[in-house]
Amino acid sequence: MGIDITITIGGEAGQGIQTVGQLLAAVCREAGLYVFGINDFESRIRGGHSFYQLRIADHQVRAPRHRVNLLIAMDDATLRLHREELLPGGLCLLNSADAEAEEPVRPIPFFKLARDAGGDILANTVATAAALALLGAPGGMLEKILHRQFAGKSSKVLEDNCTAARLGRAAVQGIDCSCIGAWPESGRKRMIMEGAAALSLGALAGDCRFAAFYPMSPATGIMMNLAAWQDRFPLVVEQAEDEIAAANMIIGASYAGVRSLTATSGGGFCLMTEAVGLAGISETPIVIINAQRPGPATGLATRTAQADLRQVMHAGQDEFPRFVFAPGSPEQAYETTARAFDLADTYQVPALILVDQYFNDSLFTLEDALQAPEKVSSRTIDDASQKNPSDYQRYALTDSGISPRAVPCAGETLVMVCGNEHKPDGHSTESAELRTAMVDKRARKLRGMASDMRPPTGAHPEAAIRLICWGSTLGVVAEAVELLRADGVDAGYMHFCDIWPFPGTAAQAALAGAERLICVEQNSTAQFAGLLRQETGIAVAHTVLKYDGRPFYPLEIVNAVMKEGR
Amino acid sequence: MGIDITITIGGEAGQGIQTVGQLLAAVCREAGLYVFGINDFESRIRGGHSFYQLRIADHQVRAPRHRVNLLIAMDDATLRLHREELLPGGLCLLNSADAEAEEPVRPIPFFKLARDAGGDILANTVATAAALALLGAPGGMLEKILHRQFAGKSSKVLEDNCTAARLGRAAVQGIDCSCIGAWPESGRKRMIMEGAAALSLGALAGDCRFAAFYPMSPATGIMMNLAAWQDRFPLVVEQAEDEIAAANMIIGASYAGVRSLTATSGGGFCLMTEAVGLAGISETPIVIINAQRPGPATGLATRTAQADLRQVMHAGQDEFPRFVFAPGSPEQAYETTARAFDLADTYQVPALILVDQYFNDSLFTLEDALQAPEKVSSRTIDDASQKNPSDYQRYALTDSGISPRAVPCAGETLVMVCGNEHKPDGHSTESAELRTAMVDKRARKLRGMASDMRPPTGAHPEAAIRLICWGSTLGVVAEAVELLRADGVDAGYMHFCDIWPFPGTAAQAALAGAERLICVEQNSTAQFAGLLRQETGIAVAHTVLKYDGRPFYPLEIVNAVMKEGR
Amino acid sequence: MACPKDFDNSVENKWCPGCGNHPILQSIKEALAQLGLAPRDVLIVSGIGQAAKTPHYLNCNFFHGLHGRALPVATGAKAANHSLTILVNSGDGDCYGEGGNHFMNAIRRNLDITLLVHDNKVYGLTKGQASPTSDLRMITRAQPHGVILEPFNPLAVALALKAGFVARGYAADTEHLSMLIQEGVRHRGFSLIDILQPCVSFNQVNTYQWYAERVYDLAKEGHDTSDFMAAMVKARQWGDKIPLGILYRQESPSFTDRIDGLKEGPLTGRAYDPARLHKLLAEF
Amino acid sequence: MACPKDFDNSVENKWCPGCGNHPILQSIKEALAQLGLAPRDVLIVSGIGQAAKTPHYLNCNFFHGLHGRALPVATGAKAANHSLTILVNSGDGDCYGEGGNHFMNAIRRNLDITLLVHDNKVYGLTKGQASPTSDLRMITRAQPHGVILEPFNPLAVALALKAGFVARGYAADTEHLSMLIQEGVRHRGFSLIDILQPCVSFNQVNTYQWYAERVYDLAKEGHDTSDFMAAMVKARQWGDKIPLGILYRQESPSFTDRIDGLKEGPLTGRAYDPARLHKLLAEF
Ligand SMILES: Cc1ncc(C[n+]2csc(CCOP(=O)(O)OP(=O)(O)O)c2C)c(N)n1
Ligand SMILES: Cc1ncc(C[n+]2csc(CCOP(=O)(O)OP(=O)(O)O)c2C)c(N)n1
Ligand code: SF4
Ligand code: SF4
Ligand SMILES: [Mg+2]
Ligand SMILES: [Mg+2]
Repeated sequence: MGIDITITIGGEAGQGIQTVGQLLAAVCREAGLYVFGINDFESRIRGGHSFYQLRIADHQVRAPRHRVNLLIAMDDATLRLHREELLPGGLCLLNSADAEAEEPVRPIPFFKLARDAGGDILANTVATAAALALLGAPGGMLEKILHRQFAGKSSKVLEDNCTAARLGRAAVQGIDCSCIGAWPESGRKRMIMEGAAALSLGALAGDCRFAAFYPMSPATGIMMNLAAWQDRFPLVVEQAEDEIAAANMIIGASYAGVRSLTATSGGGFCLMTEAVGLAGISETPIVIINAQRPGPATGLATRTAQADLRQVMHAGQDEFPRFVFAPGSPEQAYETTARAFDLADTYQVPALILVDQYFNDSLFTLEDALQAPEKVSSRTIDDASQKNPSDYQRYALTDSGISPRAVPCAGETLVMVCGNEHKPDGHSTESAELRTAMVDKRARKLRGMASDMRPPTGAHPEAAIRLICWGSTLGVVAEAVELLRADGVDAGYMHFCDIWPFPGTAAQAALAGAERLICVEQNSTAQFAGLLRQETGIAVAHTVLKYDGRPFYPLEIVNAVMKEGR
Repeated sequence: MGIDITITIGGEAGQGIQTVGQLLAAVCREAGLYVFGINDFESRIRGGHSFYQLRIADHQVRAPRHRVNLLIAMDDATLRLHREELLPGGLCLLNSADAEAEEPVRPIPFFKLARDAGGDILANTVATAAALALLGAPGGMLEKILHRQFAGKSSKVLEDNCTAARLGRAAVQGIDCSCIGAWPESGRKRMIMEGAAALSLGALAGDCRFAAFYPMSPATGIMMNLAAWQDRFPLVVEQAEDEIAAANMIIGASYAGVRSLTATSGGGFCLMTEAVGLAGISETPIVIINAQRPGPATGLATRTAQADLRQVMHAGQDEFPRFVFAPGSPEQAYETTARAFDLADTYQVPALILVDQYFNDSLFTLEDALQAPEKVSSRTIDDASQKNPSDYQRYALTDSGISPRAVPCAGETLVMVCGNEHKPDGHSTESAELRTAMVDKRARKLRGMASDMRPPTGAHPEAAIRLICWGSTLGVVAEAVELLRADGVDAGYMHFCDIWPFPGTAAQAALAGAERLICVEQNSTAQFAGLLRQETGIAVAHTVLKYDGRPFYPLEIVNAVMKEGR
Repeated sequence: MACPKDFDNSVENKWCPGCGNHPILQSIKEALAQLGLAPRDVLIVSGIGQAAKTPHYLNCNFFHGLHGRALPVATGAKAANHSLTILVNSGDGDCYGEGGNHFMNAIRRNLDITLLVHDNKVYGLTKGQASPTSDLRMITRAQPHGVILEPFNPLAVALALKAGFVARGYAADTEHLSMLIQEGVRHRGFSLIDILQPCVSFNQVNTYQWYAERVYDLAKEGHDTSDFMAAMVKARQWGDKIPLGILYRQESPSFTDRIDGLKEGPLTGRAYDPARLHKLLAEF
Repeated sequence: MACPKDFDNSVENKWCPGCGNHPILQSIKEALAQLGLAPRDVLIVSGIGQAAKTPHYLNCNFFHGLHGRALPVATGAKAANHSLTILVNSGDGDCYGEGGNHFMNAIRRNLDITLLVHDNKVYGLTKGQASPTSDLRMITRAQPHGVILEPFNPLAVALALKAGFVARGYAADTEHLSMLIQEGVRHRGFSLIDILQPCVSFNQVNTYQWYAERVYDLAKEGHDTSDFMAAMVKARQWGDKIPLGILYRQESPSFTDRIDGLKEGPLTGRAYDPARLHKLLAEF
């Protein structure tokens, strides 16, 4: 299999654990290697325990590993908590001033060396350099990255970092660790990004111009990206007073004519649900990303879950068409987010995207570079596209259920929009007939929407055992399937990104003929399995569920499947 | 069938249409007759069109009728809008100064007579007296009611009303309308009440002591009742600044030791969903009534719907046990509300009750008087019930999933409650093991909860065609079934009041052996049918759906069943 | 020349006869005409309540949203297209109750809109519960023992939040109210006009008669609209004497003025440019 | 005699070293002990944020609820049992941002609790976005061009809402802060103590140093705490000089004092009586 090694860096919050992971990843990228990183941290700013796991390979990898080759322990707790994970032959570099330690622990005084180089803050660079040296990375690569990174800063900062790198490298000289045999000679440099970045970029690819948000982990990253890019795009990012405001702001912006986004987590989404209904009845396109975390209420604020599926499907009183997507890879997230803007605009409905902490905070290598769409066209009309703008009816009853949408104050067309049940002209009504007509008109959109839904995708579609998954577990399930097959199990999987309108016929086709269906979900009640049964009558035989706030490891799924699910 | 006649009184908002209905009902009650009244009004205070339909019978009636015997039109619009409903031989009293009108319209100058008696406001009394005279009601009954009603007011008010009654009666003298043959000689006086009152009384029967609310139709009535009764019970009713506050206030009150309630409609419920999750994870018992109306967003503010079932089932991020009830009669509402408080307290979970505008604003006669429970016992513990109060653990892991609940500041027991995932002692945790343990502990309650769920109830359980319904449609479906059977159709029905935890086994048993299952719902997507399929695999053959904001009439259901549903 | 009638439409008015909303509606039409605005130039955003029905009775663009949430909708619309002239019609419950948080934050943003609060000191549409501005001890069906919460003072709170245009109008004085609305729309930044509005159906305390005996025009008293403390004193005056007019006025850059990215013009007028995204993608 | 140590527990403290929350915690313990309260006597309600973690580090009853919603929980608890001594620990985001509407209404209710706002002028737990009280132009990752919203002035708004106890403390002055907390708890009615709290991780503007150069004690200046306008002037003072202490103080009946039904005692102590319900049912 060539190169496939895993490093875990652990320590306290505030020690820059993440930075080590990112620096290592940047070097690997430079060398043409693939990486996959996960980010585990507590709901605090300093202290406690956090870790970053980076998997490095010469082929695409999209799942964390439960065993590691190299453990970099910035504190004793890390060694204690992760020692078990070390593979035979694995090594642990432990921050320690002691000269000796028991195999496989090698004491390295990271912080002392950092201070020698200029300060505690350089411990990250020391550790990164030490790790790279152990991995046999060609010299100078880290320096190249550091040069790039500190381009804007004072030369002292760069110099200190280079010193730190040198000290780190020196500290591990003589330690043997040949987990990566030969580094590729500068391979193709592929994009690396976190899930959150893929979503933010996807929003721009969907021509998002206004984003409002209220900070909430794990959604905040998406918005911080967009905030940073405001200078470079026609884009305004506004921090709202609360989630209710955020959701209503994007409705206002969309009504006025620009594509708009908000992102939050389940608790914030609760506060947005009334506005989702407003978007539904007023037929205002909006996109909302719900980055899931364990609940209920505050739950585990910095951890992962897939337990808001039914919440987003049924958020808001009464019924109206909406889209629900759950991408499973950065490529899918980028494309799906852009598509969500487009589909929301086409059908004038809310589009809801489900991701989670695991996805948002994980680092991926992309095989192919993401492409900016050549053109993004809005679907609004103006005076010129109408015979008589003064006859404009915002909610004209049409066969498709879609009424041409104009923007206010752009001409003679008066755009009258209403969250009460309304007549075609936008004025409220008490009429039973019009009410039924408007519900039916809105519901008619579902036909078109359903035709735009993509079927589930997967591997080994004819396999006897078929794993079903949705959202962020794609990579883990795919790897689990390969492991199962390597063990001689005839397994395959189907992953659902497009969830609502439910691609029922496609699901039935994809799942037909299986001997055993197993639903893999990060929740405790198998929500997707319930939806599948509700929509198709298909009852899955087993479920593999995890709801402790940590991501799945492929082997957990393998083991559960071997035990016939639970 | 004896007596079974229907009167509709129509006019503008502000003309006291409802008062006529209520006065008529009070007289009928006095005479030992049964009534059923529905209340149709627009979202405005004056003008427009509203009507009250009162059905009067010598047997229990629980459904509106699509045809009426007597129409009292306080304005021309009423005649125009309701003329079609008149049964052959039916009569319309129209407010008019003209002497003549075409059959079956009889002009009566209601407002002129009212002014003769003392003022426009007396038109209600004039109309009531006229109607009663036409119905052949024994003289003096209205006066008796008026005496009771104006007991506290000045004698002038009573006198004027009596004059108005006299003038009303005189105005219809000679008009023949023999719809009620002989009035019973003072039969048993049965309770009459609106659905909202049954819920409010049920809350008191559940020992509710604190209620917080933000006004929202059609839930406001429940709270207005409780507000009025504050003097008579240990009860505080507080109007909150918004629904978020209302929901969190009742959580605070419940934590501090009293049973608490809020009531709202779907839009307000949206704003409460985060708090529902807080109740879930903090294991604080609360009761929330969602009185449904058509949405999404503001929808039709004063009309009826059953479209929030999935919303309340999935409100709040992540998963936690909750109860969902949907009573179908005032008896059931009274008992279920009291039970909801008790079950919420027992299992320390939120209990959600679904009613709707149709139910809340309709007037029912009760066969048997509601009884106050002799005793209501709280399930909290105190210092005395513990060996060592200082070892108290709010979230002790137990087999039943229920941890003994103490109240704060009542002794040495410190009660530490947390909306983050927590340890048994109530302090927050990041532990994967504890997280799983707590999710499982909460989920274990579902076993007990499920055992407390009551099976669906119905009539003709062996029938070939079985109608399925839930919530407020009980009476209408029951009558539709009788009409079908009278037509020789072998129909029966099953009504679900206890909806979650879903009584799956009971449902399967109740629906087994039917040739055709038909789900009757006031929404556009057959939400209950979806839930049924999800939970049992049972797919209904047909659905009868209505979502124009108006209640079902039995004949609509009969016709739809005859056409094999839709 | 624009004329108030341009804003008429044929929608049936659902307010009670005698309601203070009728003259407010008239004042709005007059102010818009006086400002030379045509229906196509005007966007009205409203929440839910009797007050919030206003845009239905005006021929113009409108967004009639959720109870309490008009201001965030207006914020989003303004951010998308800051060339819009936006008025918000809200009620005392809508704006100071359910929407209280947005009220504070629209002021903090100095959002360039004109907020008209039809302040009838009661929840009209839901049939007469106390509102945040109800006088102490007012009896309603929801407050049978009388209101026990201290009334919300919108003018004092707006001042405390540094609002730049704080005014009070009276429904029955349409000429004065029309003047206030014009000044509010002209003011660059957030303008609050709290409008005393008799509700003939549910408020038997603050009636036309009650107001007639109490209101007076600040302008006629030589009130200095640039003096914060004087404004605060007037904002706190209630009871025997109730001041009308502009309490405080002070311009400063508005929300959209302060957003660097909007200097190039409204977002609605900009174009998607693949080159920009291409460049950003290349950095990953 | 009660002692601050009674409130210690063994829970690991998750705040950053050097955080202003540590001395605030100490001040609370000291104040509670000085007031003669034991752990069993105290209920702390909190929302979500760094500040809201406070009750976990105190040995007492607590309810740690939702972001922004501590005050409604406290309102319900107080209504249920008005004999409770309730403190609320909240952050500037929790209380003035997400919870803005409840802040205003707890004041309007004159709810008899003591509200401690750990005002670090930043969203700490979510890693450093601007909060409602962030100074203008402060740069954060969410506000890369600097804050453009006018800072929320909690003291001025509380005064405008007629709060009866309005004070400002400073985390680093524990003795003074403990005194304020004691006075706040003793005050019958709503007490606001906004506490200037350095956040060493995310707020590089309002540091210990920055405050040390600016804060001064109002009491030493002979400030008259019964003079509303003087209080308003002090509430608006910010920048070179920042006043600490009690700005305004004026007792009036609290929320639960004003509810007639509570005169007989707390709801928690009352009993269900079938006779009452029986009588009511008989009226139908
Ligand atoms: C979320 C939500 N809660 C409650 C309501 C019910 N509601 C409609 S209007 C209104 C109050 C209106 O009062 P106000 O804003 O003062 O307007 P007015 O009718 O007095 O003009 C309420 C509570 C609603 N529509 N939505
Ligand atoms: C409904 C909801 N929205 C957002 C969050 C995320 N969140 C947690 S703490 C916090 C802000 C904390 O700021 P502040 O109240 O100032 O407290 P600090 O951490 O600064 O003490 C936010 C936005 C949440 N938990 N719930
Ligand atoms: S209820 Fe009051 S506010 Fe509403 S329309 Fe009637 S008078 Fe006006
Ligand atoms: S982030 Fe700031 S407020 Fe939070 S604990 Fe650290 S220093 Fe304190
Ligand atoms: Mg009002
Ligand atoms: Mg803060």
